[in-house]
Amino acid sequence: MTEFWKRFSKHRGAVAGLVILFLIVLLAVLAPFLFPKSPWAMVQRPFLPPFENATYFLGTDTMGRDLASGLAHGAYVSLLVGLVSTVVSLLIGIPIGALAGYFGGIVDDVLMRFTELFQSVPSFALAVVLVAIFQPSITSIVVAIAIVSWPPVARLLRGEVMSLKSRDFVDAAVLSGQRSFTIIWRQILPNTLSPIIVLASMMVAAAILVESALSFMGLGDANVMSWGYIIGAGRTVIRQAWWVSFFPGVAILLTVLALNLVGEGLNDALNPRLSRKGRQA
Amino acid sequence: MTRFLAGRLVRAVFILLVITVSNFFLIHAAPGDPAAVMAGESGDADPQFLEQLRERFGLDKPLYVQLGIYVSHVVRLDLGYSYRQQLPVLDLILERLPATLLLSLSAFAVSLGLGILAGAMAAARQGRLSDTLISLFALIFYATPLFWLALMAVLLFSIELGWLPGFGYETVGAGYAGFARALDIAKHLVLPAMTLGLFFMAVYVRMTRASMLEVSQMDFVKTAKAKGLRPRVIQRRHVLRNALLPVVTLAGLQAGQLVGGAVLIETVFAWPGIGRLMFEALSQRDYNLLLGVFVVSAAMVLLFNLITDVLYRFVDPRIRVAS
Amino acid sequence: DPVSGGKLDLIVQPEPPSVMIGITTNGPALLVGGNIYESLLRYDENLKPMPSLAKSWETSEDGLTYTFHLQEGVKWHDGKPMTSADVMFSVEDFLMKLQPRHRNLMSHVAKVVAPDDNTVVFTLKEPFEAFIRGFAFYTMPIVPKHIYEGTDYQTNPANEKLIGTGPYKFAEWKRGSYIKLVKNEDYYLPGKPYIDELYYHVIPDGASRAVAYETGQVSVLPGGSVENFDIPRLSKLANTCTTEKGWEYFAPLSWLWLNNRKPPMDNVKFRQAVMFALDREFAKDVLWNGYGKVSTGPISSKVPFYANVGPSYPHDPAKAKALLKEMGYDGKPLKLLPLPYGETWQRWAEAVKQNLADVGIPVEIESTDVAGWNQKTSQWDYDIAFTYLYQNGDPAIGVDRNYKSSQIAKGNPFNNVEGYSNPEVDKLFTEAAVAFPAAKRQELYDKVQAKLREDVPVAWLLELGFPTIYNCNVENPISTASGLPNSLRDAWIKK
Amino acid sequence: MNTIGTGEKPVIHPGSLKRPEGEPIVRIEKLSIALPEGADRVFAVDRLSIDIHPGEIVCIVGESGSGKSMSANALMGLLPDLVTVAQGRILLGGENLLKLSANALYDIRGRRVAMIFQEPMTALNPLMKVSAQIEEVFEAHGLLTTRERRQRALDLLEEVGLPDPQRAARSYPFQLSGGQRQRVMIAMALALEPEVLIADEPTTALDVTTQAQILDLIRRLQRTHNMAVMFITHDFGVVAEIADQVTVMQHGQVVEQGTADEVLLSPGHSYTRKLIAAIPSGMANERPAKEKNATGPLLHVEKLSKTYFMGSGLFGKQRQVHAVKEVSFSLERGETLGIVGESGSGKSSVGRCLVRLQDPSGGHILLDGEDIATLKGEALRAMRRRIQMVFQDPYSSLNPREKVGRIIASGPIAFGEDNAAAYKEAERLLELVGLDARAAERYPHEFSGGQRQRIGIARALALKPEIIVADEAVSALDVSIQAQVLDLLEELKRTFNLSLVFITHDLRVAAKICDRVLVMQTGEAVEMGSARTIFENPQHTYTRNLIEAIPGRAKEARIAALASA
Ligand SMILES: Nc1ncnc2c1ncn2[C@@H]1O[C@H](COP(=O)(O)OP(=O)(O)OP(=O)(O)O)[C@@H](O)[C@H]1O
Ligand SMILES: Nc1ncnc2c1ncn2[C@@H]1O[C@H](COP(=O)(O)OP(=O)(O)OP(=O)(O)O)[C@@H](O)[C@H]1O
Ligand SMILES: [Mg+2]
Ligand SMILES: [Mg+2]
Ligand code: NI
Repeated sequence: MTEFWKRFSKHRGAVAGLVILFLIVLLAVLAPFLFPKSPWAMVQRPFLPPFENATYFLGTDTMGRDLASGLAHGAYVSLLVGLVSTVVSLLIGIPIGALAGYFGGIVDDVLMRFTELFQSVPSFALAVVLVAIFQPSITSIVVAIAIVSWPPVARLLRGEVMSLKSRDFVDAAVLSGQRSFTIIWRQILPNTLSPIIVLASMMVAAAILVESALSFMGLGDANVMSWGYIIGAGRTVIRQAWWVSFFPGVAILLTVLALNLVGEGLNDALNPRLSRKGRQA
Repeated sequence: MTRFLAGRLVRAVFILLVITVSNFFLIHAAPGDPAAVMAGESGDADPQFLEQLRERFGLDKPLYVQLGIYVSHVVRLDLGYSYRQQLPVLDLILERLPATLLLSLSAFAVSLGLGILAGAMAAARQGRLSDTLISLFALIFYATPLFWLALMAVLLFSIELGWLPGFGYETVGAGYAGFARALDIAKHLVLPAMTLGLFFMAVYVRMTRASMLEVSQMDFVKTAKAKGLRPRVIQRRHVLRNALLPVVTLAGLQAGQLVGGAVLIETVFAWPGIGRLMFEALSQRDYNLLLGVFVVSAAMVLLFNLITDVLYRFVDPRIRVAS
Repeated sequence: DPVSGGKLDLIVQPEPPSVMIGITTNGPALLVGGNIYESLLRYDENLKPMPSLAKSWETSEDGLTYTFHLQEGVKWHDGKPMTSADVMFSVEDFLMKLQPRHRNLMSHVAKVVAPDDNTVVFTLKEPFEAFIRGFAFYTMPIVPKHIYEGTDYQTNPANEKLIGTGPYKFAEWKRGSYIKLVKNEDYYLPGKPYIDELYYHVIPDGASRAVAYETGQVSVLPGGSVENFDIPRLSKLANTCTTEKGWEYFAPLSWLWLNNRKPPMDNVKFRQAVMFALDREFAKDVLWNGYGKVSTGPISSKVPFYANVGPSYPHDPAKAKALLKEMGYDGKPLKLLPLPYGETWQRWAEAVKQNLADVGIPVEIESTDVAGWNQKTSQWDYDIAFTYLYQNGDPAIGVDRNYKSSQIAKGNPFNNVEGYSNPEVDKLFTEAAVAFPAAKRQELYDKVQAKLREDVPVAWLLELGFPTIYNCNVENPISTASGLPNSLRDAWIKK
Repeated sequence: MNTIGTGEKPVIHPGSLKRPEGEPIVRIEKLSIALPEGADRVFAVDRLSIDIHPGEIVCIVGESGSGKSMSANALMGLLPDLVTVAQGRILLGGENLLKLSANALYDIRGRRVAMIFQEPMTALNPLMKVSAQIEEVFEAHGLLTTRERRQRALDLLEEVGLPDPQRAARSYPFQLSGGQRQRVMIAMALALEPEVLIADEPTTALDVTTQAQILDLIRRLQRTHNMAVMFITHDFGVVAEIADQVTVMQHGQVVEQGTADEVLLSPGHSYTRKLIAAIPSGMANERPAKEKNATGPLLHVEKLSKTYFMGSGLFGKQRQVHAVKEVSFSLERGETLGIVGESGSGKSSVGRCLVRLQDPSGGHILLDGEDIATLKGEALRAMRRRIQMVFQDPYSSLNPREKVGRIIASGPIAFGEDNAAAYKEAERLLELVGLDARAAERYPHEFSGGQRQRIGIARALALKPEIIVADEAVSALDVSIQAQVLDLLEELKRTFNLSLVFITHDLRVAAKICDRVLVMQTGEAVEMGSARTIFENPQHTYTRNLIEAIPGRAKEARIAALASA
């Protein structure tokens, strides 16, 4: 673990990413204390430019709502959407990929055809349809994002499991009488952790973007303040009030950037190129 | 090869069929129907009017009968009639498909071309400033919401600078023909294709870079060095070619996705493609049209996957000879 | 002086499914189709009838007989002459089959006859003063008998190759891009129309539509085609004219349906509290950029028989709270269904939510798309829902349908969706519709307006204003109470 | 791995100083190569000095990680990133390579100094045809026309003895066998007739017969082209076979230097002596024949067959590989049966069928009379505790994410033992195989290869099996460690009265520990008998070839004789 941190901290970008991410999480957590008023409250004149009023230093939007408050509360929702949808798609993708990769044969065939089914429909289009059909709400958005983003997880995991399956320690586990599910759970899955973590960090980023895109298509949840919502709403007034969509844009950019940097750092730390590779068949 | 193609074809047909059926139920699960939408838009309706519409659209029949009718049409390559537009679905889609293909393929070319180029450059300069800058720029394009980027591009290039048209497929009513028309379309294409392309570029940059770095650790690269080859040749001939294999796989997956996935860009740039057609069909509950778009874009995905596989066989002799 | 020539680029948003306005009557279809098809009359901004296909008309003293004399030398776009037979076919057959609004109007008619090729006579069952305002281009478009008779109207190929009598002919429709109309050289008014070609561009994104205007690719932005927030900026651009005219016939009025069937909306005090809670001035000033007018009651001030009578509801949260307390409102959260027509409506829902929250009514916004909205409202599956409706020139045509208990019917969102039922109001509306002459109607409508304002069956919001923004080189784009849709025959472009 | 030297002085034999003719072509002087921070030691190579004369083969030997490859890479100017030369000189014909510009180095590589690598499987570009890869060498140095290059490539392929040069030239690497690929590598290295050839364990990955051919080839070519060769290996057999001069390295330092005879016959340094002592003698000891069990053999294998089907799928063509063809043998209680044969002869397939990691395609495997060849489900699982396996690769056979204790205990736990007892037992087993009980709390990567192999053995013992199948259990280990593990196995076998099936391609190892030996060729059992008869009186020509191919046999006999004296 310490070795891991050592390698991770060598990656300067990754550390910066982690710091940014930490700050954003902090902002999300502290939002209710920093900005106790509802972010929807119309508190000042509309289109108040940033840095003019000390209380509302980021200015206000089309309806005089405090942008800073929106950003802080939005951080929570955006991160939540990113995390939950990623977790859900991992929960779908990992079992499917693991079973397909481990058992092979018919199981693999069936599960992979099933996966292909989902990959054959353009994913954003499918997300749009799903949200429209189940009516926009934070739940349906999360579910839709999860549904369109699990296939790559399944594919990745299947590949990993297939290569791990041929490793001797899996054979050894078979010989020691462990049952298939124990083997998948104890021997194989822990070894797929690093590619999964790396992929997951990218998926969180992608989910935040998809949520904002859905908001833009008018498929956001109007009850929760998310970055996607602010940017989508601010986009129509971009000519009058650049700041409304600029700040959430920067927030998304930073978060996605941070997540990607962290992902890259994880990648480096988990797959050390420096250390000598053991002989592998 | 023929066996391989035949196998893939059978599989594709099967998948398309399953997609048709499952999407059929999915779409019908949405609240409201096309009759209600049309009634809503007309600003006036009575029960008789709705009855008429539903009967005309065949919505009065039980769902399984509707499904049966639809599937029996689809297997005969007939995607049915658009309730709303009163035109065959296939005609509507074919009218839009060229624009979509043009946009997505050029975006694809932009993203793949630039992505590989920049990725290779970054890998060759690993750890140096230019590497960091390339990766950072790629990431910024990736991390900026697409619609925001699109609008910025329009503001800059079409309003401020006036270099390029900000939306649309061609200059309406200009009466261009032949080369002039092609040029006109090309001008309109620049902004949407670039915006979409730059977004996807990031993925290729990263992938090419990572893959090149990985390949450059491989033994045969050392062999190449031992031969006395110059680094440039090694990078191009040995590293890049091998590094491109995973990129090709991903590209294949993505090329197909682009066809129906450019809804956002098509909306912002008023590009008359099928992504938008899908979205409109969706909000109008134009079931047949929506299903048709799905079937066609799924077919595109499958087609592109097939092309990738064939291409992959071409690039990687191991697979080519093995079959 | 008007000059001929030139081409005009407009926006049509969203892309209509068809522009055959005898069949499809949504806004965008009318915007285009209104130049192709005509009715017997047009209306000026005070809703006074003007000649269109009818050159002149008379009404009998008893208000029962309407005689129309048709223009001479009117030809269909395929060259065939237009006669009273076409009018008869449209009124008695085509529109009866396809248009609910027309069926409604015709319920007052005993018979229609055409004594000669140029005359049509309507005889009513009882006096119906509103009748004269039922001849708008979209309530009674005249369609060609020789094309449609004996065919399936819905699937007739002519729905794609439109044949009308209007000043412009259908030329081309590139779906997803534009619809093109060209000048009708054989138009019965010599010299008209002036403009050679009309292009209606389809641009799905509001911001892009604004850009289209700025870059000069489009020179007319019909009302509602750009987001309201953009209007002040666009109207300040060089050589740009703005007008609110051209919506008098439609007179769009927005309100919140309060589902009268469910508590607490079944309580009049609650409904009044909602009215007091709403900051409608804010909505007008901020969301609608000052366009439009705060509504006082069920009838728009642009429509005949409007009267400012009965209680009024300024923004007064304290009063709202007091009323809620008085009725013993339990703070049960309610669902709010916004109108899925773009950013402004979305913002408005958010503002209303905030207004209601301020007086202690917790509200959750239920997002949905157009189809979902239609489904939910027409099935009465909502607590509070946004809507706006056209009043179509007369309370008897466009207003009473929203309040009469006979109009309570599941399945469509253009009747008494709120489920308000008051025999007194029913009676007043029914009498007012057929009262004769106008003064008598006014009296009855005054009463009903006062009663409704007291009862607040729905929470009226704004008389919407949809300014048209256009390049000042375009002269006379709006010449009737229906604005751009009816039609561009008098418009011309300054050289 | 082991503790660093005892402070013992390096032994420099006179033969390394008095060389016959003139100037050396390569002179490495006090070369130190620094490893990046955080590596296992500061210098990969520490003050190394070697001379190589034209026409001379200098062998560098030493255990894994001793710095052999680093020295070679330094000479090529191909040190990995972050690894730098700290001091010293590398002179090629009097010119210091470390001072040369990058461009000058490109000119030298491949032309004056060429290199062959250990892994023939990965050292060729998988996407380029063989011919093109050879032609590239000429291209890199701007020599010849395209046509001539093609011709030369063909000639070279012929020279290195590829059976069908025309076909080989048109092939992709994956279409060639390991030995063939190594020949391609050699052809490539020889293309420009370099003055110096560096061979970094060029035969380690090959089976004995192929190894013998390749060694032969290198020596022949070296003579005809009068090249100086730097040959890296950890196998003293190979050293005995080809070396003129020998340098022994340990932990980056030279511990002994001299002519082949000096080092092999009178090793001066204790480390060298240890390495030499560890070489299995190649002489089979006479062992008392196991008394036959009254109830019949413990394991009886009858007409065992295994066929692999490949390239299937709905429409693909199917290909069959008959890996094992009707092999029969039996195993007594307490007996060690060796299975030998060249690579691909089906040894592992037999082993995997025995433990039922694979389903046999035909035949019977009778364990105490019960046929276990077709067991399924729970019955199969119950059988598993009776036959266990020790794997070849100590790196991939331990789950890197499980602690050693858990690795060993998981078998008993799977069979229902309670956790505490299983962990207790695991600790006992660790001590039994010569590790500390506290090792249970550590992860596999914290152990050396030999230690890991001990863990693997402990795991196999945990279920108290009657039979252990060891598939190349020591092949991946350095000779010195190999000996320790073999001893351990021998001892455990005796303690538990285990039966052992020992699969190996190393005949010397087989000779050392087996009672009886089964020789396999292309899936068939060609010969079977007591270890002694097989080695001293092989009947089958294939067996004879195998034994003949053991490198350095002649010299080895002498070494062995001296060692035992
Ligand atoms: N790329 C590298 N980066 C850092 N350290 C390395 C690298 N490669 C090898 N080392 C270290 O350098 C030392 C010498 O390694 P080298 O490869 O020369 O050993 P070797 O004698 O060739 O061993 P083997 O017989 O296993 O090939 C070892 O301690 C090893 O851990
Ligand atoms: N899983 C498999 N699928 C297909 N063919 C296989 C498989 N495993 C082994 N083979 C083939 O079966 C033959 C025998 O292989 P096996 O591994 O038993 O040989 P071996 O004697 O153990 O060789 P080595 O000494 O290289 O380990 C070879 O030709 C090999 O390519
Ligand atoms: Mg080495
Ligand atoms: Mg083997
Ligand atoms: Ni050591």
